[in-house]
Amino acid sequence: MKYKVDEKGFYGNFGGAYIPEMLYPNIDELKRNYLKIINSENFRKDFEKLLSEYVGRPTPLYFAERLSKKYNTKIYLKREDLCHTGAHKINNTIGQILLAKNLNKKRIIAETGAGQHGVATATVCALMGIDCVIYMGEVDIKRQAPNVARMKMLGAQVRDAKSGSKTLKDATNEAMRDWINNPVDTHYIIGSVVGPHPYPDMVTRLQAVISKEVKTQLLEKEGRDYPDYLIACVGGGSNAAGLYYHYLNNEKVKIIAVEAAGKGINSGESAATIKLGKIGIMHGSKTLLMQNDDGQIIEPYSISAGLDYPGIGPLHSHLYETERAKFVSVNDSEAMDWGLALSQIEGIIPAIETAHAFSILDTMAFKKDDILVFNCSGRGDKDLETYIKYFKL
Amino acid sequence: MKYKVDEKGFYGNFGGAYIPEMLYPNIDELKRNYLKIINSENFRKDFEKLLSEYVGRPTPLYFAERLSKKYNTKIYLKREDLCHTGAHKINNTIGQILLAKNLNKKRIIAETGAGQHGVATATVCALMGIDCVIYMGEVDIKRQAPNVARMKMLGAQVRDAKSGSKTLKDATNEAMRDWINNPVDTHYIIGSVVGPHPYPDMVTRLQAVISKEVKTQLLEKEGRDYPDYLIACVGGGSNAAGLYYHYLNNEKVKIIAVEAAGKGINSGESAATIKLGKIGIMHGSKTLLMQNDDGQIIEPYSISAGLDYPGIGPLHSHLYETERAKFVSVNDSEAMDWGLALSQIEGIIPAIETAHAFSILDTMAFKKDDILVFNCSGRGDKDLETYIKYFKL
Amino acid sequence: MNRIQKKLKEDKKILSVYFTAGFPKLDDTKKIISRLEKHNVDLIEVGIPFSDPLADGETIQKSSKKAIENGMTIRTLFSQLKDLRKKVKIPVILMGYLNPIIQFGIEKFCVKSKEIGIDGLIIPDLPVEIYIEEYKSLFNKNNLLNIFLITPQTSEERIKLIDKNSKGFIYMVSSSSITGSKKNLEDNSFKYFDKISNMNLNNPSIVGFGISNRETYQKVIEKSKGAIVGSAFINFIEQNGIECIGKFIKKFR
Amino acid sequence: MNRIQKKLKEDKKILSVYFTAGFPKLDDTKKIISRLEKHNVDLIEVGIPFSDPLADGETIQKSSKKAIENGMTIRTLFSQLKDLRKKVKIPVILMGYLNPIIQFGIEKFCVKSKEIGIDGLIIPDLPVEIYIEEYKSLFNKNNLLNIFLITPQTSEERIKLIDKNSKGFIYMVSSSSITGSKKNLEDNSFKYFDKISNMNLNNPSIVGFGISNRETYQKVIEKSKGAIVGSAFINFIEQNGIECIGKFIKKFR
Ligand SMILES: Cc1ncc(COP(=O)(O)O)c(C=O)c1O
Ligand SMILES: Cc1ncc(COP(=O)(O)O)c(C=O)c1O
Repeated sequence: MKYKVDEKGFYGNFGGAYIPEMLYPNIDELKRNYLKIINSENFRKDFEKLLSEYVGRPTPLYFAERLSKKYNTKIYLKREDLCHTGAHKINNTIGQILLAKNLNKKRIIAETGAGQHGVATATVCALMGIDCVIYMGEVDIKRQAPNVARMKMLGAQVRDAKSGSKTLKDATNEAMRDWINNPVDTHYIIGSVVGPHPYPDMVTRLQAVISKEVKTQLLEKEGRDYPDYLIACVGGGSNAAGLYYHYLNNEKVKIIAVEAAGKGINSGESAATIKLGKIGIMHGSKTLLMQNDDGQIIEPYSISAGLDYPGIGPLHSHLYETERAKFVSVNDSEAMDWGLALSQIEGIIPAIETAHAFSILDTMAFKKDDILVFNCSGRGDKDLETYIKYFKL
Repeated sequence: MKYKVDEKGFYGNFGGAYIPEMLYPNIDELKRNYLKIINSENFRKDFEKLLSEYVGRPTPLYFAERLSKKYNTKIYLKREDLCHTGAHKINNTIGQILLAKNLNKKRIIAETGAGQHGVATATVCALMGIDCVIYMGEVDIKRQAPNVARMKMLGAQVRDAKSGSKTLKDATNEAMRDWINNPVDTHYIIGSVVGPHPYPDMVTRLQAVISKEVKTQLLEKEGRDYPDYLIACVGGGSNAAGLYYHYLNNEKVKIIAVEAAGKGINSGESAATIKLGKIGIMHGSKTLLMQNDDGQIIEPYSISAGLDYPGIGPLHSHLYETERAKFVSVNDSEAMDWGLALSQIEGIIPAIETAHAFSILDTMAFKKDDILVFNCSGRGDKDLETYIKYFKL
Repeated sequence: MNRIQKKLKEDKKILSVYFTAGFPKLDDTKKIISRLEKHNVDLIEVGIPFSDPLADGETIQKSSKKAIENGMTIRTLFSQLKDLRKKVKIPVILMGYLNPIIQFGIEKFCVKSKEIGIDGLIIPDLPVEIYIEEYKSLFNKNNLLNIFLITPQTSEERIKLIDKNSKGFIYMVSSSSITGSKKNLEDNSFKYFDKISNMNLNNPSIVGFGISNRETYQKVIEKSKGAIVGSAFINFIEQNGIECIGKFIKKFR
Repeated sequence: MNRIQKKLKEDKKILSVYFTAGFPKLDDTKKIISRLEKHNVDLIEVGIPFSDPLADGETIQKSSKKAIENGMTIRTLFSQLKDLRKKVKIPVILMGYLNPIIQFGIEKFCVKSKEIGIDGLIIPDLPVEIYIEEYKSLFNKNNLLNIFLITPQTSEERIKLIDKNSKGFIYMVSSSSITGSKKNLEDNSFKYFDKISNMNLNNPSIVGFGISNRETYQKVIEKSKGAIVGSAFINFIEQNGIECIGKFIKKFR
């Protein structure tokens, strides 16, 4: 199991828990309990029940007929966009809210970029009747207004992160500061496979339901339980981790991760962590980071708020270093064009994050009977304004 | 089967096909073919496949624990809000697009109020690569902007209906005029159980998948396949018809339909067709209508664009006349409060249409072990601006 | 014999004019009728305005809206036309959607129409089957001819059914379209006119929809008993008022 | 013996001051150090600015941002402090997050620090376990004391582990909070100070976070070896400049 986290929280050279002492009790409590809890029968029962009755799982594995025809290969979409609240993010928040209840926490905090994780967190807090505070960068609050509205409808308090680039990274800092200030009764629901151990592993396990379902569904549709390619966009990397998880040790499956190149790798406005990053430590984790020579984190840029993050989960750094996954970076304009294309070819308006993944169809060649599974990580409702402005629709 | 449509297209005193001769060939073609097609094995196979792989059916029947506790009864939500595109409307459009293909139609038109049906239609047209024109009242275009954006993303042409009250009724007139002008290659996908026969029956049958699933799901959860109460909001009545369908002849099941009273039944600004309507003929159907003494249709009003219709499907007029269903009308303010309440109690932001249904919890008494099934007909993403403004969030 | 039937017996082509009652002004109805007769129009169709005229184009929609705002109702129309037959000799047809008529009361509507001297009815959303079953005998009793529409899409079988149930003329819709929506007649409209004329129906046909000038009128009457002008007339009186109706009619013959 | 250890041996309470290198102006670093020493501060913590200082409150965040904009880097800092020990006698500690240090090169960082005469390091995001495994021997080799933080939530067991691995003092965070976030110390902070003092640790404790005036300083040093002032000092020099640092120090003792 060379892609599993080790005892100390590392994936190869990446991971760990580089946290200030103030966070130690919280992280330690989690570390000591998370596996016990999420492997317990009670948790599994509650988790699966909520996933099925509340979230709407299993999400379909949809054979995209017109797209397949156009690219002369077999394309499946894993429809995480159909999850309650509109993205894969809720798989994780359902799991963590159950865990938080188990740990007797009375208050939830979270960071959010695109707002999907914020909405997913606010949703499970409403469901459980627990107080909820969401940190969101000022810039993201503006560009993802519908999700801000949703969080408020759900009764969450949305606090604007005014530091740094005022996007996801800064919202994460703010959330961690809140946690430092409220170490006893608060649980911090991180929204991706980032942050200190055990978060990357915990979130990966909760998102792993995606690949678990893909296995069953592919077997049913194709008579074999694995595809030739798995493709997902990577912000922090949670939807990707969830899609890859059960296939990591199956070397027959080629793994492709797509990150956001913003205005272009060399434009100075990008979020292509793998292409531009060096190993470093941020948000409690050792991983690849966009940073300058002095070790200051570079403010990332992507048209999609959910990929606008200068780091990447340590699992993904490891998949890159070991060459288990191929990393590709995609410009804003290619992603936007794919947002429109998927809408008009398949009637599915994807989140701009999600749209990035499809660009590989233009740059890689696939065989006629290759089976590709794309993670359709979220729907584009939150991005309508960006789409409309961009395409002048 | 006293709630089934008869040979001539009537439910008791209501229904029929009061259409101008220009529409006769279209309607006749449909009438002669719809049952044959939708009962054919090929259709069922394609329909069920798309519903399952594309739409995400079966939608969950979710036991709302906190809501049940609060009202001391057993409340289930049928989660049509989890359907692809966010409402039950797509059940119908998937069916009709397959039918249109079967009839060799090359172009689709539709009317829309809330935009949900427009989006659902634009979606299936994109999926099938068929041209699509959507008529929408000017007023609705403004208040349901996100859905207009979605239709455009999906490649549909949105035409504003400028006549009359510039809402759903007028969009329907415009669509019918388009159909008159394009009688050969165009199929008109009506979005509710309204219009001339065979639309009410056809749309009901396509939406009936809702109650079909409820039966199976209730049996699994409660050991019996029927509830004590079925509750749905009624605009034209399609989500309600779909929820009621398989229970119409089971007198143990009490049926409640909730319509929009706008600013109040007697305010002059309302869409409470049953309360205020008299029998009449509009959009090709004999049914209850809001009209003045001269037979002019009254411009309805509701804060929810999807209920803002002065008529009601003929099935529902019949259910009312025969007292099979109890009709309740609910003001804007009660509906809005329920939109917020459901968001904060269950983490589900409902469409304002949907929110109307829940108001009966405040006015009717239920027993502790009564089983209530609410149709959660759609999600509230399209209504965020209205909610935010209303509650000054 | 009904005035329509008599008129159709005459050896001449029919020019029929449609207008919406109560438009441009509420009490223009009678004045318009008088002037149309004075200028030798053969037949008049008086439209009863409806809020949701789904078979009508923009021009008639707008005139209907205005007429309703002006206060036009069936009651008002009947009282305006009380003394119609003191002066007017040509056939007059009422055209309107079913709903206002039903609300007024179908029986009362027929009786009143007969009293006043109305000769026929055009009810676009009353299909022939429902007519036969529910309305025919009542209309007959009141000597009201029901006029049915046919279109290029209407099947031969159905045309025969309509012909069988008609006693005046058949309203031959020029093309598949709502009123006023096409600027010119299409070539295949004429093929369709020929087809109908070759069917040797019992009732003559009069062409409606899209007749807007002398050219279309002349072409159409070669193939039929006459033509109906609607939207073009309404546009004219909206722009020029009702005084110079004669000028409009002269544009046709 | 390290300067910190010597200082701690003195029979007096410690006043330690934190400031961010390169703030308010890039070359203020040395001037501030000199003035602090002149005004009898016992110990100085020089903050290396980082873009994402997650344990710091608004004041220090802002000063770090400004310092980075001013051009402060580890390289620059080391060159500014090149001749530190020509004048400055009191212990100087560098405080900074791990990432900039790693990018500079951890070994080079330690060697440079020793060369200059740095006495200790505070690296908030370096937990004791990783310290022991990867950093301890390197720090020891360069005579750099690593200072660990503890909080009211730190378990006794862990405090003992930290104590065992400390050779200077323990940085006792006054309450569970980020720097500068609380106006006053809470009552149970004092219970916690008592608890620590009753544990009879090998290393003395110095209290940080929330020390902003004479009152808090005096209360705190009753229970500990001393106190660290950070945000309050940064606020002061931001508002008053660095000339009148003496006035600020006199507010404490
Ligand atoms: C739809 C969608 N996809 C992908 C992402 C990126 O996150 P991750 O890489 O953790 O899946 C986001 C983040 O908000 C998202 O909303
Ligand atoms: C979510 C939702 N519910 C209900 C309705 C009302 O339509 P119907 O009564 O046909 O279900 C609409 C119409 O747009 C809708 O969007």
